[in-house]
Amino acid sequence: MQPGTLSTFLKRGAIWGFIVLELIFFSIAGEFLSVSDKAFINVDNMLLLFKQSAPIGIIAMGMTIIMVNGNIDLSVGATYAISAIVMLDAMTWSMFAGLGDGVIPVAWILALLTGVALGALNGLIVWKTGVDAFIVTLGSMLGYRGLVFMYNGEQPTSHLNWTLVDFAEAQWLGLHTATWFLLVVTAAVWFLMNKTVHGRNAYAIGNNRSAAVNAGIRVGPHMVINFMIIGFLAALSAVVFYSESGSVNPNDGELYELWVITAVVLGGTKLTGGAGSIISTFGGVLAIQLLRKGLSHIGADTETVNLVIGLILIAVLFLDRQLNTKGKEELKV
Amino acid sequence: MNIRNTLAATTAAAALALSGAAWAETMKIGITQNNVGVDSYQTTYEKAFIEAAAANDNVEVIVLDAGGDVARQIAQMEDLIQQGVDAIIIWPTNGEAVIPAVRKAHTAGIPVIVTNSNIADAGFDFVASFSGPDNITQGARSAEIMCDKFKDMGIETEAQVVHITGQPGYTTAIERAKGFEDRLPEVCPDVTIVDTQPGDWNREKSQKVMEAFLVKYDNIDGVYAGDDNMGVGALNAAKAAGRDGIIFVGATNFAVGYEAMERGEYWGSIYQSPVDDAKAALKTAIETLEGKELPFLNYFDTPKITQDNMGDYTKPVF
Amino acid sequence: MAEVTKRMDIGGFLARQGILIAFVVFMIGFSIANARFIDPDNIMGVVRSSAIMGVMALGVTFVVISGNLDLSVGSMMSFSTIVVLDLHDKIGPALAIPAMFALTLCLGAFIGFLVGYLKLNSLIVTLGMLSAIHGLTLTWSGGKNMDIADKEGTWFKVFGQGDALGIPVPILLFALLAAVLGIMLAKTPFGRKVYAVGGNATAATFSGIRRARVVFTCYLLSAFCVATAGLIQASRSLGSQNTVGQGLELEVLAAVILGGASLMGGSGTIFKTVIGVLILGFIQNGLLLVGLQFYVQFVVTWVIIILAVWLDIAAKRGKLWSLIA
Amino acid sequence: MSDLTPVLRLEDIVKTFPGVRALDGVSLTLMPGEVHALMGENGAGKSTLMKVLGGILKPNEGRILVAETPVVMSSPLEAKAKGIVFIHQELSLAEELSVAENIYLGELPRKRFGLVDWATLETRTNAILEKLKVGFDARTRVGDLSIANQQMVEIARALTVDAKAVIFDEPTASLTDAEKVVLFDVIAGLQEQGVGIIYISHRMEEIFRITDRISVLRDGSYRGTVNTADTDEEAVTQLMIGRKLDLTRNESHHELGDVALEVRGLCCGDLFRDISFEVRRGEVVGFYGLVGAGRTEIAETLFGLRDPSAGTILLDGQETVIHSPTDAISRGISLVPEDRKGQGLILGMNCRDNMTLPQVDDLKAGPFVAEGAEVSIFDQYRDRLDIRTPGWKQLVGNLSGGNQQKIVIGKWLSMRPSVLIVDEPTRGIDVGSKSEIHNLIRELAAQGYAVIVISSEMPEVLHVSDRIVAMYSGRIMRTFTSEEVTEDNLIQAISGITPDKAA
Repeated sequence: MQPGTLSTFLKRGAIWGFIVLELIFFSIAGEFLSVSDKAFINVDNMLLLFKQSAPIGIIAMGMTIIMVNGNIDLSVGATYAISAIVMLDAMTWSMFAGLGDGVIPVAWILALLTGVALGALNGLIVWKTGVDAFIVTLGSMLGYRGLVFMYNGEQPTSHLNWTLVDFAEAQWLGLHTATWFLLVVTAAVWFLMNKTVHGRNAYAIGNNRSAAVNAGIRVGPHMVINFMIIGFLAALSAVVFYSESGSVNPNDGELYELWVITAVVLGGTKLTGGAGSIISTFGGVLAIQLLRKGLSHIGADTETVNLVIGLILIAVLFLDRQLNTKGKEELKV
Repeated sequence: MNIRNTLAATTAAAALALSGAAWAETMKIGITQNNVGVDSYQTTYEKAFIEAAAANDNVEVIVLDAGGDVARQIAQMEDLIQQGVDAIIIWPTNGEAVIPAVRKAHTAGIPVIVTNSNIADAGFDFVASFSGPDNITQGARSAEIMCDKFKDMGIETEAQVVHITGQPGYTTAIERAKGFEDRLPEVCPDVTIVDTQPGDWNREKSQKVMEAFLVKYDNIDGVYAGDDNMGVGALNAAKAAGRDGIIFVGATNFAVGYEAMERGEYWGSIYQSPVDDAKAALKTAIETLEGKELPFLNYFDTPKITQDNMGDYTKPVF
Repeated sequence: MAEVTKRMDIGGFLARQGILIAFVVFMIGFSIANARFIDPDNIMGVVRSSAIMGVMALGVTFVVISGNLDLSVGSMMSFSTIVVLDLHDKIGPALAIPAMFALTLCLGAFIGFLVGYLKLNSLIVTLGMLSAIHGLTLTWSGGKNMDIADKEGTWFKVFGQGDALGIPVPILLFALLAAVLGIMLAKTPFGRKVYAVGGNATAATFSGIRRARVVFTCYLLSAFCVATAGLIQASRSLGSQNTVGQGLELEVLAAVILGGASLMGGSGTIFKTVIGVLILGFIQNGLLLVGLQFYVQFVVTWVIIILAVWLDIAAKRGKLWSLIA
Repeated sequence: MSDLTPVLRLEDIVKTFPGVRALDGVSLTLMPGEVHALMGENGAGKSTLMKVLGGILKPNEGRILVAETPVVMSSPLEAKAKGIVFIHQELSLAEELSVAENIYLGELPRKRFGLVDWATLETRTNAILEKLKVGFDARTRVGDLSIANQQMVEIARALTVDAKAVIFDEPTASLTDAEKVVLFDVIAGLQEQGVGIIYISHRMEEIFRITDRISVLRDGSYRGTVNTADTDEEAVTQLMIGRKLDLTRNESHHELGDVALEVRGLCCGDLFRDISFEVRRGEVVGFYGLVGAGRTEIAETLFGLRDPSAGTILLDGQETVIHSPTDAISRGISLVPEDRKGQGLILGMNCRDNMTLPQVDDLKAGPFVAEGAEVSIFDQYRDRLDIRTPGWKQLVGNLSGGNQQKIVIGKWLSMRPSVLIVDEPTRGIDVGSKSEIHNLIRELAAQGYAVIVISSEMPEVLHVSDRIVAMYSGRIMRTFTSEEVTEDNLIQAISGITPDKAA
């Protein structure tokens, strides 16, 4: 074992420790405060936890890639809403009328393509203009939301297809459809980031962009691909979620970017890029959903939820920094 | 995986058995609200609901807030089902998106009561009953209030109206706008709606929108706002611009609107009490659990309130 | 060669002043589309209603130049508005105003402490505070609207509705604060240090500048501006919802970015931020007057932000397209 | 060397930027098995030439021939594919990635579907690492390595392909002497395989030790190529800057004043232990040692950037505690830091503002900054240090390295410190500016400043110091006066060999 392994373990494991703390706290607090007779750590409840983590979790996997790559994407919430609209609306288009339930995969593909296209647009702007991704996606967060409203005014877009709902609500081997999607996406993104040349190059670019350029890595295309991936995942998240719910409000997905970034940062991904782990992001997503679930389990009211979530975010950031300091002799800059 | 499956099955069975047995003791009722904290109507509703439940020894409530997020609301429905409550009250964030979640509760044998704004027809099969105001009627009534006033003033043939709607995408906003825009041409066919913009349930936003309207249109005779907060915002803009004689009609009579009516600056609104709304929802839930026969739609009355009849109503508490 | 240089310079000038030019083009465009747009009353009205967002943008400019972000301003503005309105009826406006400023400055100091002294990432800290302060506001108000009982009699309304020398007080406050903060940033040692800390925090520390103190002060200034905005807001409508400032943080950030401040820190000016604020205000107003739907405004803002920033950095690197391989 | 075909030939390369002719007809021929030094002052066009060669810039005129075939290169990757490898001066490593991934950055071995072939990657990497005799393996995270080891990773990149030509850009800047020996072995190995090597360095002793020929650039134009064996330092210097340089050891002495700074038993965690020394007014004390020996950390502690875990610091005989740079500055200590761009300057700020930054609080007219006073300070030090800039409004990011360094020195001189610490004052600076800065340091001491010079270059330390403190692994091994020091005993001291053992 090399020196520093323990502290590395602590750093990497911090999020799981936090999850365990949450479980213990809410189990005990639930005994006193909860109306329900059910224990907090109940198999069904934990299965639900995974399922409910899916909408944010699937996008968070994409955000991890983007942030490891040294960028950020604030437009995911809007992309999510547009893809949902495309999926639900496409099922009613007359040109697909003859397909019956065969329209479902067509609608899915259209939605996913929409997400990929919007992501590609962001990526191309970042690449070609050289404007910081934060600004580009802050802009498209507004712009894409504008497109959402253009599509159907202020009306929700709805199409309830019970075949689809049954599929989305199904449980295979005990896990919900959404959970399967989340797990498969997590595994796929983990594989992408750790096993493929593209993934390793994404780390290299986020770590030291000029080094990557000097080594002949084409930074631009990698960034565009990553934006396309997050666009795809935002759309996939919409596909999974709206297959079950069947109706999208034009303001759906608002603030998702913030929750997603929070989950990713809780998982230890650096905002400066270059470092981050998919598995820890998964932990970050679970931690947030657990916090929400736990607070509602013990019956916290709206103001407390807001206050607690905000302060915990800061506290975790603080703890993470404490774990990473080198002690007293550290350079004070 | 198999073990987990069996486990899940047994707990589910236990949950069902339990919910049946828990009857005699207390009723556990869960509620998931739309977005508490976004306006004082919902906050007052939440507080009134908790108070009403506390007053009844046989009832325990779990109060949840979806924060305007459909995904979170569906998650809360699932949590409530999982926790084995006896009945669920839902204030939908989206009248269609929650239908599958409502069906889930229905399948689990938990009656669902929809409150405040109804879900779409497709979900009626899975709902025990609805309790709340009729937002389309409210919009229609606002149109009538405005039209009557125009007739009094004798300008029903030429009046121009601007319309400030609630937050885009909210069912309540959509229904009220629909009610108003469908009804107005029926009662006052010659009145024109010259412009419509959203005010996001926000007084400040509405004030900005109204400022632009005032610049753009020399003749504005009436303003319909999706609630009184926005109505008062528009009123503030008109006052600042020194434009008198505009008829302001809103909905959901907030204290601030009531006061403006007292001052004679604001013509009328729809009297809708969040306290009544909350009590009605709880009552409907309890009666459903007690097995009483209820009509499917339990609208509580939301009467017109204008400067003429405001003495009949107490000042809203929110 | 000389000719080439000259042409380059004109191009460079155009690009550097891109935001001003865009401003002028917009004003002309909207004026043609609707003559009422350049009506003095309308212009005054737009500036007045932009003043609240503008005042907040002044403070955020300091924070951004020092190399940080502040996403909590909207939520904090709701807090100050609710607090001052609540206290107005309880302890009177003369005490309510300083009390509100003190409380808001405490929030600013807390953020400044976390970002400055504890060196936590400002994006996450202010994101957390956005949520936490909203919780505080709801706790304070019990979630209810806050309204002043006597709306006619109070002198408190002067900040939002009054006029002085024929100019609305919000505009005067905005102008005054912009002038003071503009000079502070451009001409005082503190301003110089803000640029230094944002330009290269390590080098600033090696030059004996106390980074933590500078960052802390920037957040205090930001909170002061937020409190002023809250005061104008409260006085303008004499009543408020808990969510009055919701979403303003992004609008403010957009204005500051439009003004050309780099999110990396170290560049930007108060004057440019004011231009950014006015552009956003006039776009909103102009699109309303032209009769376009509100969502068109979203799309237009998107395009403008990206074009403005793009031109700005293109001028700096001397090439339109980025150098990224 | 033989009369084989050249591996690489540049023919009349011209590169212009708006208003500047950066390269003006440069030609260079690299033979197989040759170590070819490329020298020139900062701004002479070396890096532009290398960028042209690497495909980062396109030349306006001229040709590049690899093995006598004209080529057009559009990216570093393409250059590498043609057998031309760059070893960059500034570390360009991704710290979070493994050694193997860094060495094969940009060309990880692939399997199907874009997967990384980890097995091949590790085998190949370990083979290279074995040649370099380093103490880490392919899986080590680069961020966990010392700076010197990171430099070795950088160098390992040259060995990944069948290189025809390898270009080393200041490879020894942060290497220890032991590692330099390994590097020179590697170069010799490449040489034997017939690889041509372009070696860029400002360090004359290295140039004369390992190169065969020297080509010199000045102001973007080619000044000629000489056989190393047929020339000497003076001639090369003259070729580079057009005048002679004083490269003697420091023998001038002036009156020493009182003790300005005394340090007793200073410790800081694992960084350094039990450090005691004193510096008098008028004296230059050189700190010599390997990178990582703790010299910079001592300076940072004196400047209040680190908290010592034990020991005392006395200024003018008074015991002081220094908590922050602000404290240090108010007590008359100035530090010219090691990393000019990272720690010394705010590149986006103009020259004047950078120079007056530490005293901006004192230059006030009412509440405002007294800009007139600032300009006069700038003018004074521009003249005194001969800083070449179009005016104070120039952004320091646009100045050459030497002028940037002078701005940093000017910044601290204008504070009139009693103790001036300069850390690596001439790193990456050309010969001409180097000697100017050395003379300046001597002059400052003569004026009564107490000066500490930290340097990794032996000629520099020998040239400027009155006394030399030799450090090894966080400890002071020995202190030499300029009379008793020799290159041999100095090297022994910094390698951890005590006089007893050596004897």
